Amino acid sequence: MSNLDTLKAKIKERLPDLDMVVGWEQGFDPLRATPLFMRTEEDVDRLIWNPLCVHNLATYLPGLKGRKVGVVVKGCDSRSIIELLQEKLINRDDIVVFSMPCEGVVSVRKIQNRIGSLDYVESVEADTGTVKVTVDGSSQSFGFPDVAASKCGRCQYHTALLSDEFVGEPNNEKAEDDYSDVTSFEARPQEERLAFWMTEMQRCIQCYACRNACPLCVCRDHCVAQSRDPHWMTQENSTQNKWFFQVIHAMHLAGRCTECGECERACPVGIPLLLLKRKLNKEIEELFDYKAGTLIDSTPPLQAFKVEEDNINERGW
Amino acid sequence: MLQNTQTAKDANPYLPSIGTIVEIIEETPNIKTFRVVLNSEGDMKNFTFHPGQVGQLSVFGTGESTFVINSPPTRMDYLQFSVMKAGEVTAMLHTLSVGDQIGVRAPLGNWFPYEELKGKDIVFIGGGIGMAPLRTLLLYMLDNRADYGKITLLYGARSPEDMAFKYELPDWLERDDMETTLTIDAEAPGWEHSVGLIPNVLQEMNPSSENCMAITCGPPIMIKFTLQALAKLGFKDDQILTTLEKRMKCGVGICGRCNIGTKYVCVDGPVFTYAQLKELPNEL
Amino acid sequence: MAVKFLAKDNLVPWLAELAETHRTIVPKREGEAVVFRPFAKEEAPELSARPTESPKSAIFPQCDTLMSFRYTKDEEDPGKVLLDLREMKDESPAVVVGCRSCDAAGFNTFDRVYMTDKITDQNYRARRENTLFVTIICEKPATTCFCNWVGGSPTDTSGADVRMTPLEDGWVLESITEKGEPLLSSTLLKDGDDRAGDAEKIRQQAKERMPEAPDLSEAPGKVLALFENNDFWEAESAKCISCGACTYLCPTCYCFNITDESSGMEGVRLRTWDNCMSHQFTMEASGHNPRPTKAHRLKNRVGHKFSYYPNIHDGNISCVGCGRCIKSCPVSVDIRSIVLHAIAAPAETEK
Amino acid sequence: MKIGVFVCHCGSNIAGTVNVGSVAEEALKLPSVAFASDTMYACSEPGQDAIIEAIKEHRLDGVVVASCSPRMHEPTFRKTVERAGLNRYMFEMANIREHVSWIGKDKDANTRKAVDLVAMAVAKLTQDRELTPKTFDINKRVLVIGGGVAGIQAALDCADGGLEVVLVEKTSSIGGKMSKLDKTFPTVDCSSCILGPKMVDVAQHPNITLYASSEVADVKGYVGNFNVSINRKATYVDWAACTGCGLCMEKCPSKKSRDVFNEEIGTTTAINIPFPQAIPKKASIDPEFCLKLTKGKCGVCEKVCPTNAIRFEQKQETAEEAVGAIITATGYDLFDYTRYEEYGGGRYADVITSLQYERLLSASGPTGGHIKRPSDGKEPKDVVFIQCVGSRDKSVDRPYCSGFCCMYTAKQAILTKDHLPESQSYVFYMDIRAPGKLYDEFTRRAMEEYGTKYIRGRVAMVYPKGDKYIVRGADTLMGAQVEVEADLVVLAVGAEAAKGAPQLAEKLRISYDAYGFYMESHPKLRPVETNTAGVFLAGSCQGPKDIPTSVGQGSAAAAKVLALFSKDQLESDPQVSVVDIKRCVGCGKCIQTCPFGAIEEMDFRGMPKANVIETICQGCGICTSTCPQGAIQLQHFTDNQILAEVNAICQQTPAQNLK
Amino acid sequence: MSANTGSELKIVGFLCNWCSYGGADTAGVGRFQQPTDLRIIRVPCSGRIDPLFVLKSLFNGADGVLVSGCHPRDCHYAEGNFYARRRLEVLKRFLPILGIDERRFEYTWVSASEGQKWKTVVQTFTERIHELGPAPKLDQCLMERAQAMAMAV
Repeated sequence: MSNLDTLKAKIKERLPDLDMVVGWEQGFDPLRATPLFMRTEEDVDRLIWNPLCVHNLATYLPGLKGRKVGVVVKGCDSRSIIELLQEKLINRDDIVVFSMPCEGVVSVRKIQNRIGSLDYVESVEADTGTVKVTVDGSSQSFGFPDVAASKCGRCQYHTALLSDEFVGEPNNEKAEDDYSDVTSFEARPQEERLAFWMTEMQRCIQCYACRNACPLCVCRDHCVAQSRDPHWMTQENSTQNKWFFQVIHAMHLAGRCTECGECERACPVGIPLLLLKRKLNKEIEELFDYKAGTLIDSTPPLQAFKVEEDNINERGW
Repeated sequence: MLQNTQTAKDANPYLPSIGTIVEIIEETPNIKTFRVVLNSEGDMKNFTFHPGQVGQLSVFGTGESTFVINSPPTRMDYLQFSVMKAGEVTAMLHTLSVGDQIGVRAPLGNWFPYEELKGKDIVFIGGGIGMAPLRTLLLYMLDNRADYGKITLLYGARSPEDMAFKYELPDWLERDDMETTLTIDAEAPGWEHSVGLIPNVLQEMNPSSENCMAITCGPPIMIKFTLQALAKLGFKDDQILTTLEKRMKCGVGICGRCNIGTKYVCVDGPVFTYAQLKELPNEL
Repeated sequence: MAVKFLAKDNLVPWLAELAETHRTIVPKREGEAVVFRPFAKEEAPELSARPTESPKSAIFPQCDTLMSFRYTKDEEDPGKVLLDLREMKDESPAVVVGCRSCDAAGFNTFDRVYMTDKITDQNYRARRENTLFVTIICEKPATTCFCNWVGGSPTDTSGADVRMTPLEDGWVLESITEKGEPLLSSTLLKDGDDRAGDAEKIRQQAKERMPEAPDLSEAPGKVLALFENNDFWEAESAKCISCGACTYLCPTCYCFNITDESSGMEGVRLRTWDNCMSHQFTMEASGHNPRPTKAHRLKNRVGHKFSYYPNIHDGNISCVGCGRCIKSCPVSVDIRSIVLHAIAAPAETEK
Repeated sequence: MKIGVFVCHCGSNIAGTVNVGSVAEEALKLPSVAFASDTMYACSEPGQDAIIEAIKEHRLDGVVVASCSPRMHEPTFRKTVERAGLNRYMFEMANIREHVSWIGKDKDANTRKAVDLVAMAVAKLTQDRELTPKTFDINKRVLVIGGGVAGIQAALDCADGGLEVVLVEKTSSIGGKMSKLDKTFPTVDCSSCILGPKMVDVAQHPNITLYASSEVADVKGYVGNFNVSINRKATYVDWAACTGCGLCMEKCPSKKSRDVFNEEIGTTTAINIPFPQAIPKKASIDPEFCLKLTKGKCGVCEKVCPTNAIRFEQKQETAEEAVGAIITATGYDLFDYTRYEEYGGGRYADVITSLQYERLLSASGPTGGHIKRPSDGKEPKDVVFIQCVGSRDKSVDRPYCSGFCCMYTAKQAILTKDHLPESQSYVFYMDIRAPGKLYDEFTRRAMEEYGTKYIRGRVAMVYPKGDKYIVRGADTLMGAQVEVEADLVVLAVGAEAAKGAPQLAEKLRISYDAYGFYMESHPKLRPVETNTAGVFLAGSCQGPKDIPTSVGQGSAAAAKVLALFSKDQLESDPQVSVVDIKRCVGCGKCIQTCPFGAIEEMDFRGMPKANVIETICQGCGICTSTCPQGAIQLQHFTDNQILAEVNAICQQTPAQNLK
Repeated sequence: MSANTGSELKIVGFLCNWCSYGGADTAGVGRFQQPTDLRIIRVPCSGRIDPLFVLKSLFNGADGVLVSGCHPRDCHYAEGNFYARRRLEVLKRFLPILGIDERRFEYTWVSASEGQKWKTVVQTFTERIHELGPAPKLDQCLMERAQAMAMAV
């Protein structure tokens, strides 16, 4: 029995006690997976687990608070669950976490950059060695690392940090994360950095997919982006206004973001939003030696303090 | 039926007329009534509307909100709107004073079928701020008294101080061409009228449904039980009229907010019979 | 009807000519997206990939100033404040070059609502009447395309003033409307009659490539019949994350919000795109929300496109089948399958 | 909304460097401003009347006064607008004096800045909402921290006023510094004769609960309802049983114990009652010197104690007291006299502090009131007093004047002559500070009647020569160097903040200055209040003070408490956080960060929501900046109110964004 | 709306009521002369200062933003400045990635008694901002420049 079959069996076993289990199934084309809400055994049969299962399904949990929900997670997704539990946004008793070791997922956008258009995908064979995509009758193969999501290259959590049903051998490899994406961007001249955001953000259509895909944007329905009290933002589509939202989003996630990258993946116009959050995570780690979503019993560092901070100079002038 | 300039084909449907507040009445701790005159004499003179139609009031810099025109078309010295403090626009309206300028986009929506009601007995049942839309029709009928049968008014509020239109109540109580009952939820010192929830008082009043139309407006919970009471009294669904309150923006059936299925409250409503409401999908 | 041929190399010069007299809007690659932007000589338009966004903003900008206002104080009595309103309309001539047939057809959905015999949205009308569309046909349907389900086709001309058909070495341009003809008067365009046949062949091929469309004639009734079936909508909307990617990329979604912004004594009244998938869309000041869950909201979106709108507007579905809502949805919600599920759903007993 | 703006000249304080008229003119152009004028003194009666009149005449809904700091006159003007029928929160101040006119001379720049500040205040006011205070019950008990003369006076006045008083004293007896003094200036009356009866009153007053050998460990709550934890240190004696007979002291074999009361000029026993008049007159054991506690042997006191009061196993205990107000009277400590190495304090036995000298003069002191040199017990002939040891000296970070040293030095010179008529006193001084009633006359008596030689100048060094000391210094009046041979050198050490004062301040949430002295609310108008409601100051904890001033402050603080408690209920500040129940998602981040435990989780139709307990909320607004969706807003400092101020200074107008 | 027409730059100050606002008052009472660029917004506590106020000011065209509160451990509300310290430090480190010069933002602790120190803070910060010059304004103009730049890169 393959791992996936074992997982399906486990889910079927637990399903009677649960309102639903969230996993993935094949979407509208061979490249696209889509979230699957399993309520019956037949639904479970549609479950897939492969490098196309890009979505962080923890995003659905706060919205399902109060119901008994099972969720299938990758290692990185489990951090979001931990963060949600830590912030008491979901109840541990109400969720059952299913997981298998993850060897990485693809970046659909990287594949698109390689093959131009994703309009005509006919078939996809993806494993952790190569990804073969057939488009319009012709096939192209890519080394998995070349089309894997960037987060997978620096993955430290192939194995879920929290799971109730784990199928397969845990993989405890840890890649280094040197934040080189952040440092190399910061090495660019200041005007260039500003110009970068101004041009990227101009493209923003204010759909707030970044926010709604984020497992930790729990204000969602009450977000300040659409409120007039407080009136942080206007409804104008000026670049300034749109960029300010991203800054709000990043600040609200400071010390809470688990870097699942859903904001960036969800963005229909491909704005590299994770960079802002990575920067904050880098600083948070340096200042407070803290990584969000790794410990249930801790407090996000900006909701806490130490009387004597280890790494903040008291700013005497 | 859409005959005024606001909705004519080449007019800008979003462009309000500018009006001046000529009088403010503090009705209750959270309701103020504004009497507004349009700045353009011509606009004011040509302004026509039907009882039950609404208008959008603008406080520029804050926004627009919808209110029923609660003065009757028979008294055109000013247009009257009663505003209960709830959101940003209503809060801002409450800070205005006499002489301040506001935007008026009116009339919008449909109206009470006052022509069809001729010759019938009428029972008005209003709760709280829900008295406002009834007032316009009531005054219209009083101004055309001969056209209508027996007029009965039941007006209820939580407490005496929550009663709006206090200055008119004595007149309504005294008139012998209408019957007025006032009620509050619980006993209060100095209160000489009925005490009890509107549906209960209505049951006690026991109006005849024969050739009668019930017109009701008020908070959702009151409406729910009033409809039940009316049914018990023998009122059929098409003998009951009500007017809906819904979040509106454009007021002209475009912006997509106030529709219940295929019906847009801002153009197909706000006045519906209970029979019509029952036909609509359940999304109130 | 004029038929012209535009050689590949002449595309940019031709657009430059158009730009002298029109706001010329073309699809452009920006980062990983293809978006509609004013034409600039330095950048070639992106005509082969399907644009990420629809050209909706050419006529219906994401943020439009309906009017500006200014308060002035009475010199004698500064407590007395006068109000001055100014309408804002943009009537400058514009042309959108390189959008797809379905994109241009999307404005027909708008027209039925924004320019009726009763009211006219003046801001919309000003741009609509002054904007021309040069559409480009789709040679091959994407996996998300379904224009032929909703009365369109890859070569449809219902929203076009000029139609472009790509050939190896250029494009065949045909004027569809009278207003489109002047666009073809440029000397950069050669007579295209000799290439018309090639173009027609390609168009024929394009149509043939469309998979067979299901019959949606039952959709309006079926979707409405499911109104009270909350389980259906909850299941269909389970994976929806209530963002606005679908509505903001959609060529036919026309809902909006109106808000005021001011600074000091002056300000503007803005009309901005709004999104029926958002909780705040129908939220009332009292806190009551008639569409409190995403199931209610998705029902409204699908219902509006495939039922309410066609019920009011002679059966016209307010969807052009461009597939953007499927392709760009972060969780791949597929409106096609929702509609098909609705049609297939067992009839409800009377409510 | 109609706003009135009043721009104050403050005489020439503002008008001197700000064009007040044009500020008012510009203000009139601002949105919602219906009236603007300049006024000579906005806070004066005619100034306030003019504001009231304008509110009525122009039907103003809110008022901005551009004048001094709101920390000065906000309460004044709030009352003014209230008298005119407005809500007191429909008022804003623009600080154009402390923040503008006093800190810049460029009139144009100042005027521009003043205009901006007014614009900000107006913008905020347009967002202001009427707020109404709620009332809550208060606990009419008062805690007095420190049993020196200021604390004693405060405790007695409160107790006489009918309040229950909890008096906490760190040492084993109340009395403080004054109890160590022999005589007091300028009357030269016996210190213990005037203080003693007051101490006895404390002991006997039915309304006073005294905790000696105790310290405040923690303070929770807010004005009207503080909860105080008090650490009761182990004294190893059951004070309920101890009668203060002193038998244990007689028998205790450890006779070389540290005598703190006598400033270590002598020694005492390990079990001791610090001085005969001590209140409470109870023995306590110094565990550092007790043989039983250090070595496990002895226990003599246990055997001799007639009431079996000795408890070697005693541990520190904690007591809890609920009070409604707190008076802090923690006094001062002395500057460390060894820091001036050139004077030899600590190295030379006969270089002593003024307080040690005070103990030598005292009849109850270790020498029985005979002046004897510590080194050899001889009577000194030449006594040199050096003033300003640890006062008015930046080099030791004590730039302030301790205030009372000039006077006690004069007193000690007089007493020296009284005790030893043959002696000669010399005083090295910088300036003589004698501004009190009969003070200057007193120093003159020291010079003129008692022949004390005053030498104006700093002492450079003190060094021994034989059994004498050479005091070398400058006589700046003579312009010469002088050397004086002395038998005894007395250093007039200055006052510094009591040890542990900053730690206590943190518990009380009051502020203190760079030297550890507590900050009063206003240096002139609110000298015994702090910025924390319900916490008052008395005596030297606020800054060095002499006895009459300390006593005066003790009474003043008591009067403040009595006034506070004259009502049965207090009004809570309505500037508290309010939860928008519709927007709260119940994540509890506000609950987590609130320093006061003022937010609780509540159930709202099955959903968890935050709920603010108004009387506990102190209005810091940490919750507001923590809540990501802005669902909890600190009233009067809401996001929109602060944003309005930001936008008033910098905002891109919507028109700028029009394409 | 600012009537700022001199050589001043726009500097926004957020000061806690109890310490730093008092310190600024003390500086005034002491007549310690200071540059005139700063506009102070009074808040109850540095813990009330959402870093977004700082960002909003910078986005809105402030050339510099100065935040000041009670010294750590001296907060009138016991803990406000501890939270502020963390949030403001994170904010300061966040600015570079946005392309905003982090020197345009500073936070400091000044007590009510430190009038002289307040003067020094204002002077130092104002001088720094003048050295940096006016901040780039996030308007249409900048957008066009940014696009030209992005194309060149």
